Amino acid sequence: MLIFELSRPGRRSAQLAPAIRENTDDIPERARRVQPPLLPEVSELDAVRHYTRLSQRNFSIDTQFYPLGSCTMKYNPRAAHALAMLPEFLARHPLAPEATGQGFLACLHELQEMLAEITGMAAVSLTPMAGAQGEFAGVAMIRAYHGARGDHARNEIIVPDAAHGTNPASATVCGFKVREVPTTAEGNVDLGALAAAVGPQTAGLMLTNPSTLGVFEAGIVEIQRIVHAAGGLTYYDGANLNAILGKVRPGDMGFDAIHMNLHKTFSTPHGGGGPGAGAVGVSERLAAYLPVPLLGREGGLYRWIGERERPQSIGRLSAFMGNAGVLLRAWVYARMLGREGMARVADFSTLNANYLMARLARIGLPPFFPARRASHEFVVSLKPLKDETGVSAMDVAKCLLDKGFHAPTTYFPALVPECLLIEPTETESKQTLDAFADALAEILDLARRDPQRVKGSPWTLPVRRLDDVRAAREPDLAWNG
Amino acid sequence: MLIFELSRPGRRSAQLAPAIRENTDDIPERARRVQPPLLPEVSELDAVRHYTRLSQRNFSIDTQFYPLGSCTMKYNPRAAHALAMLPEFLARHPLAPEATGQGFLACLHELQEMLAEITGMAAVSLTPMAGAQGEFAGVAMIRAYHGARGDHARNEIIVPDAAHGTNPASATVCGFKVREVPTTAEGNVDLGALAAAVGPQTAGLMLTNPSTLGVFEAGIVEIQRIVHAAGGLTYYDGANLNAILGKVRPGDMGFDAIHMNLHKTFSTPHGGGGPGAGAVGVSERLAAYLPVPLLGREGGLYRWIGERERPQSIGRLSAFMGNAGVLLRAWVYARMLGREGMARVADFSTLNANYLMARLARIGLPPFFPARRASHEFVVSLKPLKDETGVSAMDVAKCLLDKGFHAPTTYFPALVPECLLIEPTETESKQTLDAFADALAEILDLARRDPQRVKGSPWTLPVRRLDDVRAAREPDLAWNG
Amino acid sequence: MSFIPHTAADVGAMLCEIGAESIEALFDEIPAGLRCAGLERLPAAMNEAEVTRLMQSRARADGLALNFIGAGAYEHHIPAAVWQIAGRGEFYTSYTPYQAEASQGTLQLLYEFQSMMASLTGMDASNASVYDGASAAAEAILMAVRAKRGARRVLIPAALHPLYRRTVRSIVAAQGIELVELPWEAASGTTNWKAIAAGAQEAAAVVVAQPNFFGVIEDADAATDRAHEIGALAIAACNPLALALLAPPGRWGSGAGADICCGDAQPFGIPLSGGGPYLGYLTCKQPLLRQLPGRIVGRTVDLDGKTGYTLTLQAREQHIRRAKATSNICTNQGLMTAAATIHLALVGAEGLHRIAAASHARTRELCARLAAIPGVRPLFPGPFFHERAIGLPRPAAGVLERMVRNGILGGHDLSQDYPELGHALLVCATETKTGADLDRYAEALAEALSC
Amino acid sequence: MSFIPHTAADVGAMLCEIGAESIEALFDEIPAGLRCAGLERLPAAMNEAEVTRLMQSRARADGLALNFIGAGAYEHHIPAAVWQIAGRGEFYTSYTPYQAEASQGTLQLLYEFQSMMASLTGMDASNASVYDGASAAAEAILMAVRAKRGARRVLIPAALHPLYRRTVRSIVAAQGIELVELPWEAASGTTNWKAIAAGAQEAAAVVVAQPNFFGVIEDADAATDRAHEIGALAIAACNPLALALLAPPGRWGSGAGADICCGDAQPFGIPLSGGGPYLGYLTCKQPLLRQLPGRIVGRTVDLDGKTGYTLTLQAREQHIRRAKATSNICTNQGLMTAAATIHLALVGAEGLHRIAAASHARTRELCARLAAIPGVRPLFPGPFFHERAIGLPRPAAGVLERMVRNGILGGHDLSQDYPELGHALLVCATETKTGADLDRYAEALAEALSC
Ligand SMILES: Cc1ncc(COP(=O)(O)O)c(C=O)c1O
Ligand SMILES: Cc1ncc(COP(=O)(O)O)c(C=O)c1O
Repeated sequence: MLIFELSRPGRRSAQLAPAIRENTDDIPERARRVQPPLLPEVSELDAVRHYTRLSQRNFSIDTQFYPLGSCTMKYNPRAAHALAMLPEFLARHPLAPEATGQGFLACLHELQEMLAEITGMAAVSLTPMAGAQGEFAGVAMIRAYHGARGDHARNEIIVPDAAHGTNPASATVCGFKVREVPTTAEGNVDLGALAAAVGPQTAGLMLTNPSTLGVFEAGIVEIQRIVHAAGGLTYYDGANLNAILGKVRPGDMGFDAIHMNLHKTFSTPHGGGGPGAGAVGVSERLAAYLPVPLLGREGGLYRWIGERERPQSIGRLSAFMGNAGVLLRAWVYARMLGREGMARVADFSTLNANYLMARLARIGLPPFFPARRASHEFVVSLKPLKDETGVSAMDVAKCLLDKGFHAPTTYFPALVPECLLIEPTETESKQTLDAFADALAEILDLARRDPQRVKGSPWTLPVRRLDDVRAAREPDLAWNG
Repeated sequence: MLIFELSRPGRRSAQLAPAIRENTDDIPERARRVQPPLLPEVSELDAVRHYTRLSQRNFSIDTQFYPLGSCTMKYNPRAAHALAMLPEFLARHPLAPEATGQGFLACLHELQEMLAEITGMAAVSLTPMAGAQGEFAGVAMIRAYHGARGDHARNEIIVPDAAHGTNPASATVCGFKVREVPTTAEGNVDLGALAAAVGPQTAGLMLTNPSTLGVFEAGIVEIQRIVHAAGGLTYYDGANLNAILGKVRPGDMGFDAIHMNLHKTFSTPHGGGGPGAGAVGVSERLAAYLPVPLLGREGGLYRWIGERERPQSIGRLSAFMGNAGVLLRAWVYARMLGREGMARVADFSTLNANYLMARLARIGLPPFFPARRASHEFVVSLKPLKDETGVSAMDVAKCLLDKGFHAPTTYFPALVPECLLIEPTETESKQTLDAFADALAEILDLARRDPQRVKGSPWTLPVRRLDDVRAAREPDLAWNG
Repeated sequence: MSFIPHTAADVGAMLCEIGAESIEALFDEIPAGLRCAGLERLPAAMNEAEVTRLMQSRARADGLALNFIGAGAYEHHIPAAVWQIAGRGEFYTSYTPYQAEASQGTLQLLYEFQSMMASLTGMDASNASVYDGASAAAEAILMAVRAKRGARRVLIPAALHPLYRRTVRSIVAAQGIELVELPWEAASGTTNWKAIAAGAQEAAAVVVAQPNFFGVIEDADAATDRAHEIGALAIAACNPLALALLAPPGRWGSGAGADICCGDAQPFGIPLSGGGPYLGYLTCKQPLLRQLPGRIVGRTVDLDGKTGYTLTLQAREQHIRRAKATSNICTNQGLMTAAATIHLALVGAEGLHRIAAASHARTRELCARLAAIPGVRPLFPGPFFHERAIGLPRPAAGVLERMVRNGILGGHDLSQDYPELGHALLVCATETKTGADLDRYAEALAEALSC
Repeated sequence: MSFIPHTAADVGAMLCEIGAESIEALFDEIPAGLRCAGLERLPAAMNEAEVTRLMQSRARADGLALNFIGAGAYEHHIPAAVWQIAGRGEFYTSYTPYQAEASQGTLQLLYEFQSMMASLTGMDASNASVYDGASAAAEAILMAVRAKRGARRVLIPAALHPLYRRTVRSIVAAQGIELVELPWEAASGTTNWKAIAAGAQEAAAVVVAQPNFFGVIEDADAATDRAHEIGALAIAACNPLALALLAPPGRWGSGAGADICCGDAQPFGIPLSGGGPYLGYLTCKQPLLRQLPGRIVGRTVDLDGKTGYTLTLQAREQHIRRAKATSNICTNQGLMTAAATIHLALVGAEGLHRIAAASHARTRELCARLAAIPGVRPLFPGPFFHERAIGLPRPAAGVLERMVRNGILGGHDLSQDYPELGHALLVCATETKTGADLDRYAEALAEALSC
């Protein structure tokens, strides 16, 4: 039932209304609203009960194993939530004088510095509000760099075909043409094709490493050499940073820019679709272009650095300071892990992925790249199963839901047919991975014995499979009474 | 699965352990523990996931209509929780100097005064930790009163047979003999029997009003006259205060003592079985005996008043100050309702009960006392249904669970056969009551069409009906590996 | 302290299953020369108790001042229920609802959010959020430019929030979009829409801020009509709380109303939190639906005909359309959407109206008190909503600094972005302020001016 | 503001269904003469924002001092997860689990709690909580008296918490139980159990506080043996955190161990909160099971043979046995049980050990610092757990008052309850204190003594 269907005209939550006399006679008639908006009229209990019950209709990390590849669904520490919600932090107005928020700013500044150390970059800006905005900032800085050198012909960004959709989309939003390069059978960027693709029109390349195929890019040095030699810059999509924390640093490897998904690697919550935080780091040569505001420290005082002091900046990407509250959570996480804990993340997320990969191989689900190590995630293809039984990757995914596991990412990366991209993360135990592998084994077995049963799943959730075609053909996007 | 079954030797939540070097060599060997306790060894995620999932296996006010008679399951304001959990209040040590906690104490003192006004009693003590402890305090004061007068022969407390079990139990714990008086067919105390029961041995009478049968005690004036005339005192079980807030005051009616269940009437949470708060109020003649500590105010400062200043007190019922955090929540509730809101509680809880009673009568479930108004709750008997179909009150209760409603109180009061005691509370809407009545109508219908279906319920919950006999015969009360 | 559950026995068994010697061996595909030494400059780990104590002491040092700053981020009472529910693990720790059957909670909530925002703004459709109000404005402009193929000029009022203008510029600049600023009139603080020149005929859109940055209520009808007259789309940029009192953009003007509405729904249960996360919203009329960026939830049915909710119209999005998507947005502000939806459900239409009206009343009362202070005067006479530009007899910066010493955040200094205003302050009193607070403000301001 | 959802239309329809004229008419059974005028002396209603602001300002005024008071209520770090989970509506707003099938969450949690407490105390069974530690001690004594039919004398150490002794007295007095106090030895601060006289032969029980109120570790083996020698039951009263380091009561002595264990599990994730709600616990050996008061959860199976949990052995309880019940307790401390269970699961056996050991270490370190202050000395030389009685050269009350001015709660003044100790303070440093905190304490104490 929708909250609107619980509504009754005149129902009120009087305790939530201010006790201040209305006084709007100065607002001219013609500017006023006539018809009140269609908001539900419910009691506080109605609302609490409705949304509490709705929440129970979700899978989440707190309730299920959630091995969604590329998404790093690890435990979100409750302490980070509690501390970011301290009343003084919640009440901080973004335009309040810096002197009144040194505690808040200290956290952000420390985070900025820690991220520089972790990525090996020369400087970091915290403002991008998610990975895609970080990417945008990165390519905008590449654009600014070439522009500042008068190199206006560089209008192409190279993107491997395995890249996440935001990579090409960000390049386009930033006014670039996108050129795709293919992937080899081993899961690496095709170096020959890349060499053929670069030229005076090349502004840069966006590389995800470990790639979305779950493997460490074998040609990572050569790729950069090729792009740099052609006069382009290199961008590192750091969404998969979880796999390399404390092992390799994109800055050390020569990358010019990187974004991080703090809502993945730094365990801030996904919240059903955000908010995220997509801090960007850059090499010296791009530092002048970083988006503002940056955090500076002077004479022991933290302060914002804006457009005035950074005239070459690509500018501002949000009205205030990005998703500051998310950054506080990332700070808590980084401080709790510290130098010792950071490398353990890569160790154990990699261990978990390789272990699960081995377990699945044993039940007849070999990895798509059998010769490769998994990074923190890996791809399997259900093409053989589909050919044999008609049961698709989507069917298996839905059947997993019935078994109490969230499904892995399906059909991404698109170049692997019928694929599942599986990322267990370091916070899950061997016992959970075993249970997941056992469930998959049961499903494979069921697919052979009774494929219709699998194809009909899920059976145990609040709804069965939804009519997506109808949803798109006859869009019903808002309740209107 | 039990949390212990998730445990693996050596699993740790390092972030929760103090980083302080152990230093216990001063504790003699023989006093030390050898075998560590059987506590689960799990990760923070394991624990969060386990208890989050367990929580989902509960019905609660926040998720279901919960018309449990005598329990006043109304909406527990979230604001009360948030405010009682302010860090300064949580950190307050009970033995810290009063000067450092004037804010906390101001709330408690205001609550103490508000409760006196609401009940019409001369003085109030907040210390009892639940209704039963309030009852104990009440009868202990009655004992002290007679004792102080040298009236040692008064060793009997009279309790109507409809009373809640805690009434006779509290009297017994306090060293009294309990004498029961019967209830008339109209649901009132049998005045003749009462008159016959009183005598020089009568210390007092405990009366619940509105009674547990959901009706206002018709002889309330006469009852007191009889008991007082015999030299006894009268105790008012205020668990049902919700029905009379702002309508009548036990103090005005002449009662000598009362306890309130703040976890009912003042909407503090039940928490799956507590904590409660059972403040007691008394008339002038019992004021000297109130349990300590009391809160005093002097020169604008709040301070504790203890045994020293109250030498006749029945003493202390808890180490410190009762369930102080519950009292803060009750204070928030009382302040939000204020004088206007308090009487509305009685109005609407009574309206809801009478409405639901009328609705149920219409579907063939007449009230057990057809000639009476419901107070905030009412009783129906399923005896006719049982005779007709074999379906019992318990069966109907379990079937309600399948329909997404918590069951009313069953088989209490014991003197009504196959009864349900139904208390909707004022925070539920007409729509919810209608849905509940419709569900009951469906169940009655089903009971006639397919009684086995009802008797087998619940069908949709995590477990079906449990083997209580086995639970009691072969008690399995603790996991031990 | 990496929240890792592995026991030594687990690690041994896992390596054995993998057939690897050590965890280190799992990294053998990384070229040795690339390996870094460690993260030596990171601080040492802190346990939860330590980080709690540090964070609490920082919070306490920051303190809580009496806040009269608005300027795009507003302090309102947030009902306790909002975050107690939004913070539940099932909302807090779930991903974007890709698996619809396992995400009906989030999906239905988003559908409810879309419904609420569409109705509030008078539009046909809403997405499930973009980042913040400023990026929402940029997305709105990109929508208009895509819809009006060819036209790459957009008219923006100078009385739109300066930080919004700068953000828009950063985001749309690379696409060769020309942003033309419409001046405001010194006397009224409003934009003269009728004066939009014929040369602007090729504009794809006209942005209308309602209320504008000075809190002043614009003639949104004239703006919308003029936009449509010159063949441009009308984009409304609104504090959605104002729309509890003011005409919804979808009804502006004499025709079909504004075409797109954008802004920040932060006033709906979302804490100030130093600048974010907030809640960019974006709604539009039916013909623009396929230009709308971001997640959109649709109501549909399942195999048994039962109602359910799912992400829809995904063919617009980056994960399907890649370089041709309507936007690069992927992760958005999901949890903030949950908070805003719960907030709107709790307060309802009447509650929202009362919050808006009370905030407005408080700012009026504050202005009345300020009238008594010599040299202090409202800069614009016209109607406003809950925020006002105030002229001072001396530089705002110093005045604000002195007020901070009295524990008061006195407003936002306008002279940086609008030097033409002289010594000026933007001040906002919401329903959170009592009469006594207003008195305190007036006294502190008088004192700051007198010393 | 009574959280009432009724619209005027609802009320009309409902009265019509009832056949009543007005809501007022529903009260027509109340004798008119009894009706009260209203509750005029109550304050007016406040909305949520108002009450929030008032409460926050009171909290802020109370402030947060550096706390070194223990004396039965202990400050420990509470993991953030504890209350974020315990505060979930499904735990927070459910009733006592009468309908087992709809309460498996609470029931299983209680079963886990019972298991943890039984193991920690070395007992066979635990109930699901009583009110607090003091009332738990009273219930334990009543259990023993019921078990030892006829014997109504109970020996209690004077070194048991004075407030526990007073509470016990209030509760058991009416049942004619004689409480005899066992003195402690001035030199050691321990109780001389061997000296328990032959005249005590008729005692139903001997209570053993471990550690005792002075923080001193008693010879619990001797106490238990002596209790059993004189035919009495041995009742342990323990801070359960201490049992992470100290021998569990179930193993005390040379025989079968203590018979009952009681105390307060407040140190397990439960905030100080001005004195409550805390968590009385009560565990016992098998033979006493049917004397155990309160809720008890048992594991059983459902109709399909599936494991489930249910309230059991209810024939002991007031709602079944009424006047003959083992206790009058009904509502207990359910939510605190949830918090403690989650807390124990989070920290585990090793974590609990480390918290206990760290608290002990901190108090040792504090004492080492205090040794340097002239006239300050520990009163008892023997082994202790995380709390110590300290002698001062001048009255504790004044010293504490001066320390408060430095933001430090310096301990509990012992001279009220134990004047024989002279100027004495009970001081406790838990794992929440840093070395710098201990320095601050020592400085503040030295300063308070010097002025
Ligand atoms: C590899 C990769 N790149 C980029 C992104 C985009 O990040 P965001 O969703 O935060 O915009 C994602 C996240 O989905 C990703 O997995
Ligand atoms: C009528 C009545 N009296 C007394 C009590 C006992 O209150 P408590 O459970 O708080 O001890 C109750 C509660 O169950 C009750 O309903």
